[in-house]
Amino acid sequence: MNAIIISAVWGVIMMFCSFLVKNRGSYRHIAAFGLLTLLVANIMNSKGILLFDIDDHNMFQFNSFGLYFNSIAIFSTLVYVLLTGKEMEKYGKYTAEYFTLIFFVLCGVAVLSAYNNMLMLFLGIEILSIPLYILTGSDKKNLKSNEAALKYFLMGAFFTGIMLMGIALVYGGTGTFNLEVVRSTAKANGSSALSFLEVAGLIFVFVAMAFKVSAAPFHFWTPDVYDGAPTVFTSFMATVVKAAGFIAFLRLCEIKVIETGVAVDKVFGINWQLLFAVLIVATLLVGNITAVFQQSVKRMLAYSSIAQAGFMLFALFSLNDLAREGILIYAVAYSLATIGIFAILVKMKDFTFEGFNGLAKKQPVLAAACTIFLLSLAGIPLTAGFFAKYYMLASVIKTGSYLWLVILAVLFAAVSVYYYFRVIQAMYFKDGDALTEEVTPSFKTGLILLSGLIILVGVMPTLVLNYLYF
Amino acid sequence: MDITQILFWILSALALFAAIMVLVSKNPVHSVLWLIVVFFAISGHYILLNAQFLAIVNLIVYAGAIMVLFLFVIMLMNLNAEAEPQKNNWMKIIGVVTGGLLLWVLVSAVRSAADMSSRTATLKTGDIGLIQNLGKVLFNDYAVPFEISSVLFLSAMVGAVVIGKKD
Amino acid sequence: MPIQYYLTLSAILFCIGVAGALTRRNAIIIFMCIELMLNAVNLMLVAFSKMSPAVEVAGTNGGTDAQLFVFFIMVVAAAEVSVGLAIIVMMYRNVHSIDVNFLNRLKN
Amino acid sequence: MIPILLIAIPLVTGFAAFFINTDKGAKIWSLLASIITLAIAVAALCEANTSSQLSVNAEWLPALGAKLSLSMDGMAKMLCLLTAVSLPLVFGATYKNTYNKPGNFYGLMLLMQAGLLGVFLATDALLFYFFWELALIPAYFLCSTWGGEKRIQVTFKFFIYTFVGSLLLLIGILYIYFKTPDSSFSIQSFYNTKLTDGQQFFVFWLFFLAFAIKMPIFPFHTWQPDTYEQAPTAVTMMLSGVMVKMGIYGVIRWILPVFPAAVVKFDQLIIVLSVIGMLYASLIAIRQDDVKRLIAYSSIAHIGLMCAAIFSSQQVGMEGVMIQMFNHGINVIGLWIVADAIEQQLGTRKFSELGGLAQRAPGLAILLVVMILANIALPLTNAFTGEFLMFNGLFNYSIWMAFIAGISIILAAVYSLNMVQKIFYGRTMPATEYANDANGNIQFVLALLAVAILVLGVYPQPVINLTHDSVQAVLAK
Amino acid sequence: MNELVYLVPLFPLLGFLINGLCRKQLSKSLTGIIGSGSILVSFVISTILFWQVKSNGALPVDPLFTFIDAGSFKIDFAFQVDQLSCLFLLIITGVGFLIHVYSTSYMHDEEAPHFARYFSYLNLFVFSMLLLVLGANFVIMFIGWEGVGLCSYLLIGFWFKNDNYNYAAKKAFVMNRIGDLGFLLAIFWIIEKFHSADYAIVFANPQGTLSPADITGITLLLFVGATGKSAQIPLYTWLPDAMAGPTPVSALIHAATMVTAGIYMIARSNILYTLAPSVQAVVAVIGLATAVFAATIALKQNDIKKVLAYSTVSQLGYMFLGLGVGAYTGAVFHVMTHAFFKACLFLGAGSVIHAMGGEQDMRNMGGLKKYMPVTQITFLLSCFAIAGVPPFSGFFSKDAILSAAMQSNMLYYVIGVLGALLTAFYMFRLYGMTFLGSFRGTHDQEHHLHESPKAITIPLVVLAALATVGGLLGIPEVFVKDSNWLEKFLAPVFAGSTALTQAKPAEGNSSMELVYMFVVAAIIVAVIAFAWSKYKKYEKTTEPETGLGKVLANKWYVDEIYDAIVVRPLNALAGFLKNVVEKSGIDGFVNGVGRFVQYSSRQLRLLQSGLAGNYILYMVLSIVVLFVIFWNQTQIVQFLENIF
Repeated sequence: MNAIIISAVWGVIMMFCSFLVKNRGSYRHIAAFGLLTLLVANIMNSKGILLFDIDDHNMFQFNSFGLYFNSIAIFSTLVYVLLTGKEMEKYGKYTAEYFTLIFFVLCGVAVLSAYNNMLMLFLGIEILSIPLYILTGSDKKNLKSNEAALKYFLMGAFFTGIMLMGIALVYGGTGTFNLEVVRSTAKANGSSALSFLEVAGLIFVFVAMAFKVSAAPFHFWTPDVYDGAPTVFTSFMATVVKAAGFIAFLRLCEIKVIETGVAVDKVFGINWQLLFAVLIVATLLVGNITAVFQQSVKRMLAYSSIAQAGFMLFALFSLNDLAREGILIYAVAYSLATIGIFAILVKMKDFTFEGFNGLAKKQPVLAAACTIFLLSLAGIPLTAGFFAKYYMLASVIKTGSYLWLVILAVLFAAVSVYYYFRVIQAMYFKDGDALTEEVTPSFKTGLILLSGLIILVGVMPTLVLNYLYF
Repeated sequence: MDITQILFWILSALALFAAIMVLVSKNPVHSVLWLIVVFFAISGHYILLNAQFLAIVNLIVYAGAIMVLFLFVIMLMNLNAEAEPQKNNWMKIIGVVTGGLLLWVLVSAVRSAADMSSRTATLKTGDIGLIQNLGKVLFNDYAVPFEISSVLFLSAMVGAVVIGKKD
Repeated sequence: MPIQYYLTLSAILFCIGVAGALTRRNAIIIFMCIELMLNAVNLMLVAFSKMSPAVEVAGTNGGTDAQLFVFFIMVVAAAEVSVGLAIIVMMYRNVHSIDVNFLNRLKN
Repeated sequence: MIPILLIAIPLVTGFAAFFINTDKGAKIWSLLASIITLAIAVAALCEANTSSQLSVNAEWLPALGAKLSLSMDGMAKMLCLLTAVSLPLVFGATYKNTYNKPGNFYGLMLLMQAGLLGVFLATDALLFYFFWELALIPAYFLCSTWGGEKRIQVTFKFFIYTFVGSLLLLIGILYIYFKTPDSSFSIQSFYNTKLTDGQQFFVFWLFFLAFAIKMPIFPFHTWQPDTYEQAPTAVTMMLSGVMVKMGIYGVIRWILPVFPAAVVKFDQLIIVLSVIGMLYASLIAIRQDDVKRLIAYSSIAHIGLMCAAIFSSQQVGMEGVMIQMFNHGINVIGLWIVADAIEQQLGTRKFSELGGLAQRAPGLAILLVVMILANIALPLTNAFTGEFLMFNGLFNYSIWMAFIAGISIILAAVYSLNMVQKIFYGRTMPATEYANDANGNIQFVLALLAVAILVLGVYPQPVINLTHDSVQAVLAK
Repeated sequence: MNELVYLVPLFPLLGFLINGLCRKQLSKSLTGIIGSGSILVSFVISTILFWQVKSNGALPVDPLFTFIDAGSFKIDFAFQVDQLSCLFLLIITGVGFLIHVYSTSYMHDEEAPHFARYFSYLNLFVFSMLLLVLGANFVIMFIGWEGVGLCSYLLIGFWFKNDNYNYAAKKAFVMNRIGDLGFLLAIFWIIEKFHSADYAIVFANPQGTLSPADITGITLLLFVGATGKSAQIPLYTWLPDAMAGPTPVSALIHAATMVTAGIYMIARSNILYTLAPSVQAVVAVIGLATAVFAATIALKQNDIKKVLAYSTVSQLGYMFLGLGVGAYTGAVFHVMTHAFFKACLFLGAGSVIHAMGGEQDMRNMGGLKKYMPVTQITFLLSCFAIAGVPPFSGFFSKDAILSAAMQSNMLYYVIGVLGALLTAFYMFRLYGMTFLGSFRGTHDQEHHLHESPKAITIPLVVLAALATVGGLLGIPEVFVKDSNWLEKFLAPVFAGSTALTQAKPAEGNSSMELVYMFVVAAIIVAVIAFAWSKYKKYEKTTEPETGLGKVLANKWYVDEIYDAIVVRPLNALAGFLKNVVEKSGIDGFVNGVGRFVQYSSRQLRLLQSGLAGNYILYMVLSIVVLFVIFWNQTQIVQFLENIF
């Protein structure tokens, strides 16, 4: 609860800053400070110290997992703000408002990491999405930004409708919006255990969630929106928001899939795994294959984020302890690496692969850091990305079935190496003068620290995970 | 076949007809008007179902506020039948067919839900739709979501300003 | 009145909305169709709220929460509309068109 | 303790080397580092296999059941020695070559050595996988930064090819990991895991593909000639001298004991593949016009023999493989040194542009002849013992396989002598008209190698004894 | 006293090392002294050993060190000196020494480093040859076996500037390798059965361990090895080309010693062959065929060394015939005598070539009798020896073989005799064309025709003497009772075989044998007379050979045939693999995967049309599809399980 309230409040504070504080440069410091407090508050929450005594009437179900993810999300946002917060000042004069919206998004993230009721899921998703529509369109004079915002908004609204239809059907089937359905008479006498309405509804809800985490075939908005949105906001969308979507999705599945599966697999023989297998295959295919041919690094990263989503879906597929841990590691590894890459990308004058030619000569630090981030995304050992993928594969192999899925995933991972390494080749082995904006030493230090963190997690993933069990 | 059933059929027919008209009418303004008709029909259903509060809110918020907002925008852009962009017929047919497929999916889902066949929606009776009941629940159990939705509104407000404001 | 009538009705309305979103290019009309979908959902929820015999589950307040959910849906819809129309207007300012296919720079 | 040092020293010195800018400094630094590593590897030889100095067992990821466990048995000692020996030789022989960004070059070389040593030392599957990749990454950067003109595509193909293999390996490791009774990655629990035949047949291939690509076994070999041709020769020496041993080592250490049933089931197939590969590579080598490609293909042929010998799973053959891993390492490094000397001096590797070099560079000629004789496994050169034992094992497995594989001995003579003749004999060509003998370093290193070749050829027993225990251990399973 | 054994090969090795490493520093004379001296020393030691053996039988074997101990078997680096090996020791070191001496003069025109290189190679050869004959097990023999192959390669290609020489050298090495493969497989087979390769163990009681099939296989494979090394059909073609090397090399390696390694090997493993009569028959037939075949070719060669080369092949054929019919002593005997007279012939030819300034074509010679008498005399004696004129050595050795052949199969005998006649003819054709008649060369050639220096003539004289009297070591039983010293001397080596073949009466109808012997001798003399008279007045003719002559002059086109059926197809195959299978096939597939990915990427991205309407359409459709999948999931899962 701490995080939800404080993020909302701090959002309001930022709002007031927009006319109380004249110096636009200081906004991001205030925001950073706010994020720190948020982080502290959230950690206090996970240690059981509640700042606010509120009876949420079982709307929320705070557990260490959700709270821990929340801290991760806040931390990533902090890193994000510190590395690229400055860039926001490029887009109009509404810097403070942007921070406001980011805080609201974090509020949505906090909701999604703890919701226990379809209504909260719905609200959380909306609180997550609406600010993003705006951030996407924040570069108002830029037609690409407009287009992205429009597409994002229309499709987002459409899938809000789909999700609501799903929720309605689930309600029809269960008579409640709570996630845990206390099936009083249900479990006893088989078939009445759950109505097919609930199953159908769940499919709709899953589809809507799949849309939010940009899993194929509901990914179509992703490349265009990520490409059109101002790069600095793309970075945020692609990392924190997407991870939050996965946490919400995972929470939904852990409760719904498991109980419905258990309740009725004799009755309908429900096999949610098949559904997710389809999503995974489609996502990996689209993400990896399409990324191969991209000419713009930014768009390539958009597709790569789809591909990564394909890997994260494994957690929903296998739904075991490894999956839970894995999605956390994945959130850390993927978010940090992507934030880092985008931080470098916004410094580039030219977003095409050629734009990176010879970066290693002009900006060795940037190139080295970028390489580490890319290696992490590609899942090379000694980087966090390896353990992210490791956990995902392990969770599936542990279930013992669908090994072909793992092999397929691995082959696609090899494909992903193709497009990640194109950047490395451009930076190191091709000649050219990569044009960058001026790079401050502090920025470089930030990058170095970030890459150090990634390698540390890559060697000692347990450092991240152990907190989960405090 | 008592009056409520007749009303049900009439309202349903109206709602469907109006909804279809929303699609087919060339002029955006007409679409808006037809949509309002749909909302009225649905509000009628609410009343049939004895959900007066929602019926009123539906009229005030949707028909009253939202649709008017739509009208403003359309007027402001003075869109009309001529300016209306048209998809080629193939796309239209495909769109309709796809909608039909989704309908098929939904209906078959509904029909395969065996436990629904025996159930009915009670009309005219029941007081859960009354404002005091709703209010009680809203401000006890649903206080938190209610507050949180304020965040939603704030962000929407900020957004509207950021996006809409000329600079 | 059998509940399935209501379900079917709202399903049809929902799909009309979907079909509208698919067949029109005018952003505002598409948006309106989405509103139509939401209303279909509302109708379904209200119908469920009055369903008898209700699906008996512990710890809920009969049909009330369904109707409150409808209320929240309307709230959110209102918020979305404000943002959505703002975006559409912004786009109209830039390109003097609200054809969703007019802007097509982002592809492949 | 020793294993830690073996890995740590190249690792640390390697990273340090990145910050050295002067050519000379980097060379001296890395040469010293590699010599220290060599000293430690030699020290390891003196330790008894049971010595506690030779094994390290520390916690790493308790949650995953992965330990930081390294240990050296005979085979590991031998391969570590090879790895440690080869780097000083390479540095010495290419001492005169200059690279831009020397610090990075030598740093990456040392890192690669660290990875290779790790692979040979790790007795924890996850750790093994880590080093497996760690050895690959520096190789990638080395090849595509300092390689020939087609370096980027070629190296990239090499990288992706091997990467696919290693990912499959990862799946296999995980699969067994979940089958292990104590869900741990330690090699012992891998050995103790009882897999059903069905599981073995499936996972076996996941492992074998990874190793087969690395070795490489026909038909997964096509990355190799291109890579060897394009890579800077110093790197090629490490690749063909040491890195291919990773695959063989993997098969011996990780496949034979873990999948006995699968080995029995598939040995026929794999031996046939290897033998085909031998003849295929030898035939292609006959028609090569490029020194480097010729050596590459001849190396493929030799590796094929080793793989066949392994899967004939005869003690004799296994002994042969052990000794041959070492011998092939130093022989092929010698060949590459000669190739490099020629290319550095004359700027061409084409036979059609070479000839008559024996008159201009008699020293190089004689040393090359020694290398070539080792390459065709002439008695009293080191390779003879290995190939003799391997063929013997193959013969015990099947006389016909031995016969067909034996044809490659003849072909080997053909292409090896072709090489000598086209480079050194006959009349001088424009390219070789004013050539002079190879510089001192090269001749010195080659002389060292030649001595080693002859000594090991006359008295191979020490190496056999060194690896005897490993062979017993493997065959016991 | 046994350490002497190790000294025998040690000295040539030292000579090799010294000459090889200090080739830049040493002066020619010093090199020559070191080279020949080392051989001389080991010759002396060999004689000592010989007397030891002669007095008190074979010396005991004690290993120097363990060469390979692969657990399942153990191979020692051990030497064995018995009657057979010490006989070979004498031949190798003795003839070797003479040829070294000869070389010091013959190779004198080379500049110092190459001169030293030559001698180091030569010493290395002697070293390997000694290993071959001294080895106490097959592996050591194989080491020497390959070693001599290497040296012959190096020496044939000694003048490496000339590419044809290099090709000849390569051809020799590769063809030897083909044989070596057989030898190697035989060794594996033996090791598999005996878990050892020691003669002592293998020959102790082979029939106990080996099945008849094993014996047949092993002996056949060994024989394949022999055909390679000893230039028998089908692997003989390298030997004539090997004449590219310096003439002393041809004398030492390609006449006296190396090529007889095959005979040594089979004689060494005689017991196995005696146990495999079928293989013996093969050996005999091949040997006989080679003898006659090569002889026919020799009839029409004009290159003096080529003639000698083919005669060598043919004589080796006789030796194999001997082995084939079980006359092991005869074969070894012929090896010895052949070493004498063939070495002498080659050296004589060398001296002629030396005098003619490198000219090797006999058509440009003639009448050299008066210019170089010593050479001529020694040459003539050797010719008589090789032709088998009594009482020259060749007569006895060849007779030993032929009489054994007669006892085993009359047909062998007849054909063998025919070969002998051919031998007599072409040898005296050679002699006549070279030394008789009038000189047919150019004037300046004639101008500096001269007798060769002492270093060349002395070895000639010595060898000629040996060739003349050498036969007395093995006078057949039919003349004088137990006069055959060699037979008795070698008896222990072949004891096993003789024990097995007691059935045959040692001397059948000796009177018949005598008659045959002298009839043949008479015919041979007649042939010699004919050839003499025919080629005394030989005139250079320009019209090309025709009919059979042409075929013979072209060596029955064997090289061409091999080229057509082996070499070219192999090259074509290699080219096909390199350019088609490798490039387009395997690598093509690998790259094809990559290209396929890029292609599908190019196609797949078209889905991203940029039109929001289409996006929504796709997504709604996929919702429907998901539902359909969901409803039919049971079937689908079934299907998947069937696939994977």
